[in-house]
Amino acid sequence: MPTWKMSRRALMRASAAAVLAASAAGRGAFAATAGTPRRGGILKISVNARADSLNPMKPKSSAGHMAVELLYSGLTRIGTDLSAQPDLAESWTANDQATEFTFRLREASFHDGSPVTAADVVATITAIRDPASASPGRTSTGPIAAVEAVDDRTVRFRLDGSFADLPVVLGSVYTKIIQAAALADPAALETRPAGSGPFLLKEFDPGRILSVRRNPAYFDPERPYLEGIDQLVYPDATGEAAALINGDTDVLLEVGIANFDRLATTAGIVGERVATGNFLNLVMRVDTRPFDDLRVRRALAMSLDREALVEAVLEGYGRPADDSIIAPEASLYTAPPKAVYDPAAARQLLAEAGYPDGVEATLYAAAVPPLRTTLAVAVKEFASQAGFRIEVRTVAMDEYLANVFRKAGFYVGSWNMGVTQDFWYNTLLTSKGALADSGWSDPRFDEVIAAARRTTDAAERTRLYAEAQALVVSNLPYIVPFFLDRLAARRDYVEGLALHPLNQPYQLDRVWLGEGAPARQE
Amino acid sequence: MAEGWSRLARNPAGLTGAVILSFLLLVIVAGPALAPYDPTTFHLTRRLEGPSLDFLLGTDQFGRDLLSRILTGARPAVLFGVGATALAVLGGGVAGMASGYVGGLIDEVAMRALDVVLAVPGLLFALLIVTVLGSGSANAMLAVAVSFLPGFARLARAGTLSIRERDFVAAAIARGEAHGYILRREILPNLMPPIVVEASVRVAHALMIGATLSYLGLGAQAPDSDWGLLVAEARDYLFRNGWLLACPALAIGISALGFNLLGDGLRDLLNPELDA
Amino acid sequence: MSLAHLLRRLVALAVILLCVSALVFAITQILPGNAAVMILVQNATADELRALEVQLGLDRPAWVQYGRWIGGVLAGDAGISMTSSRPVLDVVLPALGRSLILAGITLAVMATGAVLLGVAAAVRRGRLADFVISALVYPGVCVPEFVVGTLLVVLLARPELGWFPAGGYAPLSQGLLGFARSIALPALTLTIILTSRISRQVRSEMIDVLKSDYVRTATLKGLPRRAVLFRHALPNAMLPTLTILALDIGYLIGGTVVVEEVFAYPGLGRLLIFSMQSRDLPVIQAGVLAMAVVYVTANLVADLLHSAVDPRVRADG
Amino acid sequence: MREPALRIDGLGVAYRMAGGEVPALRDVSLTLAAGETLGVIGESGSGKSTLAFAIARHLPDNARVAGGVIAVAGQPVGALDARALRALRIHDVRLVYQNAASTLTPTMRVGDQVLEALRLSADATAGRSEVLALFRRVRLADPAAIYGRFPHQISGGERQRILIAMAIAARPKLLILDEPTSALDPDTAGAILDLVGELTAELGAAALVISHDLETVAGRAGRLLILRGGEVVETGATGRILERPAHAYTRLLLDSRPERLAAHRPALPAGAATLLAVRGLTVRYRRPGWRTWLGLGGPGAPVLDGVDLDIAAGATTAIVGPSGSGKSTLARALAGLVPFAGAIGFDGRDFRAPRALDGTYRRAVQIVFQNPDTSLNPRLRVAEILGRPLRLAGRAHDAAAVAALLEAVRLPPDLAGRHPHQLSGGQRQRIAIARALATRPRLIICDEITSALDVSTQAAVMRLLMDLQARDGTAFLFISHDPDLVRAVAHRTFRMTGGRLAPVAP
Repeated sequence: MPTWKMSRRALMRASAAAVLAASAAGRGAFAATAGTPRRGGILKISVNARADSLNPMKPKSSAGHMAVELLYSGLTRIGTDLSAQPDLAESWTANDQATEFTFRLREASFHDGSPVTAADVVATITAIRDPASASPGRTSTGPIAAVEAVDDRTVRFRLDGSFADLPVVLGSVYTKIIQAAALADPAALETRPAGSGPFLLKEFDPGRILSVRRNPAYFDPERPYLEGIDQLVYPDATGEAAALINGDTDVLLEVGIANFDRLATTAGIVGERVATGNFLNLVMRVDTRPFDDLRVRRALAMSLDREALVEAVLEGYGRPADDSIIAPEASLYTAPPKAVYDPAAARQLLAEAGYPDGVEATLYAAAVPPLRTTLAVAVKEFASQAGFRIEVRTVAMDEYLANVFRKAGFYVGSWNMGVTQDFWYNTLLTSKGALADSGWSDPRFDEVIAAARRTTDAAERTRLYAEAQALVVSNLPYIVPFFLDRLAARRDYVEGLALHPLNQPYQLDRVWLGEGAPARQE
Repeated sequence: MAEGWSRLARNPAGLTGAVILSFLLLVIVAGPALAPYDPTTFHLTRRLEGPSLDFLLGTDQFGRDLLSRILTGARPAVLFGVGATALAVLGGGVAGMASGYVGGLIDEVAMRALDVVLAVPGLLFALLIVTVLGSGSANAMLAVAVSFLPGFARLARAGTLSIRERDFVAAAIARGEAHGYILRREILPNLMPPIVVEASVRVAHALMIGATLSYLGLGAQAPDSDWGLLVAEARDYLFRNGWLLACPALAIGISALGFNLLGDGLRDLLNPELDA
Repeated sequence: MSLAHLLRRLVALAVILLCVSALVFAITQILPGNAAVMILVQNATADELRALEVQLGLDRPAWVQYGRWIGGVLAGDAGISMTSSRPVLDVVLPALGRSLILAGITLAVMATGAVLLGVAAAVRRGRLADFVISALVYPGVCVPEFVVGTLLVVLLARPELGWFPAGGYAPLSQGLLGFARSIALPALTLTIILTSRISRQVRSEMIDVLKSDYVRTATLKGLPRRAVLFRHALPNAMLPTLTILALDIGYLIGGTVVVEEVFAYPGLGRLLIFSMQSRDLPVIQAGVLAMAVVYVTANLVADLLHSAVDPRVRADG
Repeated sequence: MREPALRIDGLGVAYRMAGGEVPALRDVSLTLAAGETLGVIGESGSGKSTLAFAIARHLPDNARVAGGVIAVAGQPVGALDARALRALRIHDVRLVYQNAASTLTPTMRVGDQVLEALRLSADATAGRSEVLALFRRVRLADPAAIYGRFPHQISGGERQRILIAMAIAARPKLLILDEPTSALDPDTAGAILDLVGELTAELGAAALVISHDLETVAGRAGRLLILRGGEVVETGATGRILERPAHAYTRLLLDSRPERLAAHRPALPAGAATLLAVRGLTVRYRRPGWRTWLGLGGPGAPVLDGVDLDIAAGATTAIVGPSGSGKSTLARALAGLVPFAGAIGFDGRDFRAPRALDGTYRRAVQIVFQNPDTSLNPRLRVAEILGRPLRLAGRAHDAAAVAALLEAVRLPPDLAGRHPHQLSGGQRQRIAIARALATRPRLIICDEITSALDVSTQAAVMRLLMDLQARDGTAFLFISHDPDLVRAVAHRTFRMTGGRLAPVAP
């Protein structure tokens, strides 16, 4: 009964789109769910990777990120509109060149009752910036030159260069503020949190459960609404889905595309969907044949039916990306021109580039996430219409990192949405980008990105980023076929859950249990 | 030969196995030609359908024809099983026979080395090797061959040791035959039956391990039509199109059954005393 | 089996395990991705890599690394897991424990079931019951674990049914029911596969034994059929089966790896696959070694058991 | 009128085989009165064991009783239901059969196994002491110790006594002994048979003693029944049959007795030269294991301890001795199959290691083994088995040459195309002899070559050998455990004990 299936699918898409609209409307505030927050109750949330470490400087899995977010506070938080919002810092100011920032701390205390002071912030940031920490935060916090405590409640950051995005970046999960005294023993931080977050640690059994309870001394008297959260490890998606259906858990934060329809149509379960800037990209090294010829890159881009790819690879749960790595959710966004789908013209372009009989290429894809392989297989099939004979080669992650990433001529990349436009441009595409992997470089592009860092004027920055985007799209170091949606599911009594376009913020302190929630005893 | 066939005909297990394998052979030779569609072609409007007249076994998540994928997957699957076993028989057989025949310190050392390898369960060893060599059918085949090798070496060695003690070998030594002749004509023909029987059962086993490795993402890789990979991919669509899982699983099962039954049949068939 | 013999076996076992550890260590040394790469994932710079390599001792010669590692293992410290930054043994041992629970339950259920089926088939050899049992049991030999497991999920773990979870593990400490439900399907999968193997074995052993002179003696004594079967035939049919059972523990361990993966059962097998995918060398090394220890020990135990049951071995050993 | 203990009328049994039914017994009739002992003589394939199991109604699944009646104490066995059959087995018919070392359950203590039988038949409350009494009756030394042993811990003779104890526990009306002594040495065998005689007399039971060997049974059975190919050839009083056999087959059996072979023995050639001079031959087997290879385990005890032996050309030199005495090791050392110390003198040359034994020696000295099943490669056809040594000896090895060899051992030439498993035991042994003859040897070492053969086949093979000796002047080193046979065929005899050799006075 294919027609029925199609119509049901269309229906699903429509309802998910409604959710999308709702979350878009609710940007900047909590999601616009009905009802007033209620106090109490234990939320059971499933994850499919263990939180192996509670150390904010090196959480590895999404479960770890969630744990850190529950147990720690940062200077700022990142709102669903990707702006910086107050957390431990109640306010901040910057100089005109965006080279000096001053943060004013609110009155808050660590879980052991001692106050959060500027010294703790300085100690934390210093520790993160120590190369020995191997913290991802070290590279993502921008050009910090020095941090100093002006007084007990004031911290000043001096930067090496301009970096307008500092308050946003400091909202990341890697820059949560750790009690200065606890930094002396990083190993203890793996299992013993020293933070000031909305929840206190109750139990941590890696691979099984992370259990937290409401922090009565949290600086916000309202939140968290929940009495506690149990994060249960279900080591794979199937088990997670079953647990949600059975009512063993309340929230499933990462639903696979293949499972979403089934879950969302189950009674008592609500599917959640949010558009993100997470993307897969086809990396075509511009210094390696055959992709050293822009015409070949454009031919490949034109051979791909983006809508069909979204349908085939993502089952519709995503949006075409038109080859820019910046999603509409990013601040200071300008839309790029629509990507053209024209296989005949693509074939023509290939012929012009000297490949009248088509061209062969090996497309590498790492085995995880599996979407990479799926995309590769689909690209192989679509591109064949334009004369590309692509051999897909799936490789293990370590081989990918050792031999493919930044080395091979043609492969599938996979990245999460950046907090700022600056982040991925600077990392992937500028000449000195730490992970520049396409071989493409353009002095004008570098200049534009640097200029955008220097200015705090939003309109100017938007214009600069638009120019940068135009350079990228016209030179095509990447084909970015689509942005992914994040799919989640919750029991219908779970309220206040606002999916974030970024991967990390979960904002579970804003969730509450509404009518019909099961009463659970400790 | 004719005698062999008539004996096979009287052996229901062997006969069933032979029939299954003949059919499998047909699929291997003619499979791609029999396939109604190109196994990689997408039919994006017909995704995840059940069996229909257009698609006899239904379609997968890209709307690829499942029947065509299974038919083209037969050759690599069986070649995998046969190839891995053949390598193991060759390597293990030669090593075991040599070790058993030469005896002494060399044999002792070789057997202790095998003990060490055998202390790691076979599948785990194969996993370890694939991890080192990298995923892919060829590497997986090599890994399975290596993990089978000690078994065949032991079998060949044990056989050689016991045959070497038999009086017909003693007679050959006593009349001054060269080692080559003794190995080739006196020992090898007697060693072959148990090895052939074991090998045919092992092919089934290798086929299954191959599928398992593909399932674990360590063997064949997309967009291959490997049966194990088909099952692995079908897992995501378990509740949406069960055919995707059932059909390749059945293909694996039936092929393995064929080789197993053949092994059982051969066990009886190659026993010369049976109908004496 | 005498004490001296037991000691000799233990020493041999230790030597073998030492060789296994060297083998595993050597194999993991050949891995293409270096451990440091995997830890820092894709965002690493060359300096960071080098620093971590030095920290992990990866710049030292392989034999020095091996020496440090095996010394640590013997002292109860198998290093630090690269993916979780926790002591390897803290990661490996609980997982091993859960695998052993799964394997143990399987073994217990399977051994009883397989013996009964095998005896039944042997006694009714050539008749309908034999045929039916063989037909039921044969597929288990031909279908890989992951297929059986997945089919069981489809049939018995449909979330709509709510009978069994499709995966995961609930420890016994959280209630017997949850534990039983979480372990039922993985154990059933392994049981199906192993029962086919073992019951066929029991059947053929039993058929041989039933043909033996001593069973004839017992029958001609006028003993009732049941006494002949269970007092005279079965114990003797069990002896070779015991050896096979020990060998099948290797198979069971391998099967556990796959089944754990299928059912997302947090045992050592799944941990190992995860570690292999993420190249967590210390965990791979310790995990494989742990499995080898289990396997070799199981074989030793089977031998001891065998000699306890079989008077012939007992006296000669 | 009192019923006989056993009456069989026109019994026919057939086995269903792949190629159709094969008759095992045809129209067998006999009666056996209480207290009487009947000896059933038959070679392999005569159906004698089928007869034994038919009486206890314990035939294999593929057997079919084609006709006839078996009645034990007047009770037709065929008509019994399961319960009555058990009662018959418990109380009336007891079987003691060939001691194949596996007639007792390996995992149970022997005393318990006897107790089991005792409780079933005589006294449900019987205990250890009754079993011990029974053990004393079958003259087991140290019954108390034996009680707790497992079958593998006792000797063959003891095992057989246990089986007898189990059989007589029920005071059965009929005792069937199927080859009860064929695996025992002659002394033990005699003692066992004497014991059976005593016990049957005491119990007043009838006994059916089945054997392939006329000799063992003749002295103890009042009547004999000769079975061949499933049919009764002849039956009658023992004395009459021994003196005036009516049937040719019976005569053949009688003629096959070793003492009848002596007449066939060629005369010792006068002044026979010494063919092989063995001096100080010593063989030690190394202990297996890594210690030996590292040189840690000292040499094992000698199996052959400084053997000196002269083998005369054209004569038969025999070596007798108990099993394990080193007879076979000597044979294998002379054939160059085991490492040895000392010297083998041949043709004026001394060989001091198997490696040194050259082609000339190896062609001149051939060996034939005990078991023709294992001495012929089952995967080769007779043509290659015989052709290969011919070729190695540099002789013609075509079909004609093979046929000639076959003829020399009195086998039809069409056997060349067969595999060993398609031949009978006797034929196989002849092939093995033919293989030895292929190199025109001057000495053939015969290592127990007839012990696996039927009596009549043994006689035929021995006659063949002696004919060959007469024709070619081949010397034989004849190794055997059968003193009667050796006495009949050997010119000189030595006795081997503990690896040492001593001449036996003729």
